[in-house]
Amino acid sequence: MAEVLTAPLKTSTGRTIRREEMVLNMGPQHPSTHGVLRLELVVDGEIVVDVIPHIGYLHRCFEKHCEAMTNYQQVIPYCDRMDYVAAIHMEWSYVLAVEKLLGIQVPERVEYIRVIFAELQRIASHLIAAGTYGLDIGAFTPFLYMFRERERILDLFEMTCGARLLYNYFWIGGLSHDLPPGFIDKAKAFCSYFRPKIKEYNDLLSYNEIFVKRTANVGVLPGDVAIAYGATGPMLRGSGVNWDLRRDDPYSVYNKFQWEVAVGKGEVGTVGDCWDRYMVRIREMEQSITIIEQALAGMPEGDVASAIPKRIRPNPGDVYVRTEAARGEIGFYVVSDGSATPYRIKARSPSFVNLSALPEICRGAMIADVVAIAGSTDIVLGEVDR
Amino acid sequence: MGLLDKQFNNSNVIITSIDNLLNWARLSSLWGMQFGLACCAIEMMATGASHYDLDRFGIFFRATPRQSDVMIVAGTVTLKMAERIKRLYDQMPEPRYVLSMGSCSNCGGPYWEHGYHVLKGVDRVVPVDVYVPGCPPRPEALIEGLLKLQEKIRSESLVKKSA
Amino acid sequence: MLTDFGRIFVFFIVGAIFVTGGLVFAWIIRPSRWYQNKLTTYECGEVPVGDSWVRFNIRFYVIALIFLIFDVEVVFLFPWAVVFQNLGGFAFIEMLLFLAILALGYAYVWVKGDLDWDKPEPDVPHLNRGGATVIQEPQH
Amino acid sequence: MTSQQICEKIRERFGPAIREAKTEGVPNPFVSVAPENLRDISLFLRDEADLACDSLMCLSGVDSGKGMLGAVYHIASTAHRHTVTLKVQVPAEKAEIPSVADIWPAANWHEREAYDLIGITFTGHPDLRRILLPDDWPGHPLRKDFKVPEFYHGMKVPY
Repeated sequence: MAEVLTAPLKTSTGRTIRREEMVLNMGPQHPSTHGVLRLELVVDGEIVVDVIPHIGYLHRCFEKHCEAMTNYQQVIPYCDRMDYVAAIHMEWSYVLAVEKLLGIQVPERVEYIRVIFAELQRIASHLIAAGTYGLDIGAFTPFLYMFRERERILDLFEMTCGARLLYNYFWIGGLSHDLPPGFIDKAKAFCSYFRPKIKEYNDLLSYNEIFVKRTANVGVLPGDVAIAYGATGPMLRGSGVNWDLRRDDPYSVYNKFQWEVAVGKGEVGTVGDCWDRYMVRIREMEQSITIIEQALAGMPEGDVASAIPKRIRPNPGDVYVRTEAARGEIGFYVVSDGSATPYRIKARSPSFVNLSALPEICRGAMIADVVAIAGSTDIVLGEVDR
Repeated sequence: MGLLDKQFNNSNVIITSIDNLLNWARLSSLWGMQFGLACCAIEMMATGASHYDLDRFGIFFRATPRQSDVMIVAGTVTLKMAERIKRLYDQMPEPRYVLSMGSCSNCGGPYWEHGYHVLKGVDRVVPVDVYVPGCPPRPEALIEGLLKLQEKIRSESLVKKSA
Repeated sequence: MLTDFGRIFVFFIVGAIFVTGGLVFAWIIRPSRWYQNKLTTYECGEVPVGDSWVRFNIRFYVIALIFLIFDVEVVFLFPWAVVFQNLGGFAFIEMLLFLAILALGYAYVWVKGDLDWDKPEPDVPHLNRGGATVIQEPQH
Repeated sequence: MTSQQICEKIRERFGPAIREAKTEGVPNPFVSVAPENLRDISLFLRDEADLACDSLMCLSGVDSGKGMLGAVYHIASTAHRHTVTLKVQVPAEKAEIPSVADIWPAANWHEREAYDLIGITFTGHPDLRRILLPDDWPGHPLRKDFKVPEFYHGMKVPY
């Protein structure tokens, strides 16, 4: 039945009156939970007293599959399917971990192509995040505009590796295909086409009066709580912490490019509210464009498949590698026992950790705010449940 | 109460004209139930967006099972989610159809061998009308699956199936 | 021939027939196979916990009352608005007086603060962390 | 400070508690500690001024074979940008590790996942229950000797 709220109200004459709560399921089938997440809300009227997230509705046994594969290469398609919105970041982190275990150094051209595709994937993922966030708040048209741009990015991916969403394109030690002819000018055309579009989103959604009223000062996550909860990526940067793996723990060739990290500054509300997290993603798209342009300009020649080992049999040991995915820091802890099959692979997915901070932020908000906060954390359930 | 439904043994000109009207009305306004499970949901969203627009077929997504005709199972059905899918299917009003999108919901897909928590095919809990292969299927494949479903609806009738 | 009210009556009859006809036709045609599972309450695919007949906060009742007052006021405006040209100036003054009284009531409710919705101020999470919290801004 | 220096610092501060420390020739230098004083080492790592390891990157449960279960803690500091790895080994029958959920709130869900998939119970955890699998799931799947149940709630599990 409805539990009694612990702190009963007091009337002016001192008599305590009981407030009753209701348990409401924002369940697995809900338009605003971005997948099969169930938030059990304990609600007093409209005010959320407590949030109990239930996950596991998309637990696809990724780690058990890794132990059953016949070689390290076969795990890559499963990595794609973990975070299916930003699949290439998952591949990259896993491939980097195994390359570090094997001690392989990939040619320069592969690093440049990997940076280009990672940044293109970051833009596509942020477009989905911002588009569906507009849907959560009630604005339908930005969703259509942003998917129109995303289709152009998917055409670039499809040109190169044949797939729109789950690529299996980064292999251990190189890439599966080299760039097709005409890719570079198509990518340059996309960059110049996309840059003015970001200003269009800002006019359409970011500074829209209703959008600002719904997201400013809502779901405030201070910096130290974000660090303690292990939140990373736009969620951490939205809280004002200037932390980005591409610059602070540089991997691949990121230190060759000039760009700056977008950090939430609390322009419309306090630092760390939903609007900041959203705006960090929009600004990151601009930075990704500058990185792509610099990478396209400095692309060296070379063979992309030269360093791919024929037989992968790393000597016993373990390694933990983390990279900056669209949603945060994706880390792979790979343990090998010397055979061709991985002994244990643990994927530390950013959405899983960002989601653990959700109950902390939603306490005391209204039900409509819980929708806005859950949308701003931008979680993908394939990665949360693995 | 559906007095005329499945009451006749053989059809006549009135029944066939009502059938045509009914089937045309049902197939040209297939309201999909809005819930995506996994990667196929992103392709379903891309199909629903402006480039591969589903609205031109009269298909747009309703959030509740009470107002939807098609349940598009887009993604991997895990055992924990299977009970919910069965309950959602039960809560849909009649004439309801199920379109299983992606090889995960068709037969378990890439998780068929070691997926201890994955249901090997959604047809183990709900009757499926159309299977769309692919992992994830391209938006064109999903549209073709929906058109196949529309053809199937076109051939339905009030006449009792001569079982 | 038909008086004015006759015409309205015919209009009413045709409307009723049109609506009930559609409903009855659908009721005859549509399949109706309801069973226990279909009638369970829908709560995002979960079994609902507890029931919703709880005593909710008083402010919803206050807002509903205020809405009702001004809704009834608008209902009185409709017939007046249709014919107020040929009613002359006096009816216009009369209606203004009516509106003024209600505006006075509205001002009272506004000043007394019944209209502002007590939105909960966001309780920002903080770390109740014992020991020395050593959090420096990361140097770059 | 590099990971090796941190391992040295831990070794000299908690001498007897260190079961094994490997700092050279390994991509991630680690220190294997006894479960009893895992909490003191964690508090030391977090509250020491020049260590300031304030964020737990990843906690993975590992079935290390030969009847031993392990938990591997990858800890990082956002202020000084260094990382350190702690390992704990416990026998499989009595897999008890003290919980660090109150030191790093990020560990809360990681520990629940390690309990759910591997079966390590973390003593002192606020609410230790299964996080990914349904509550009535038989067994812990990531153990090497896990048998897939034939049926679950009437649904056939194997293909």
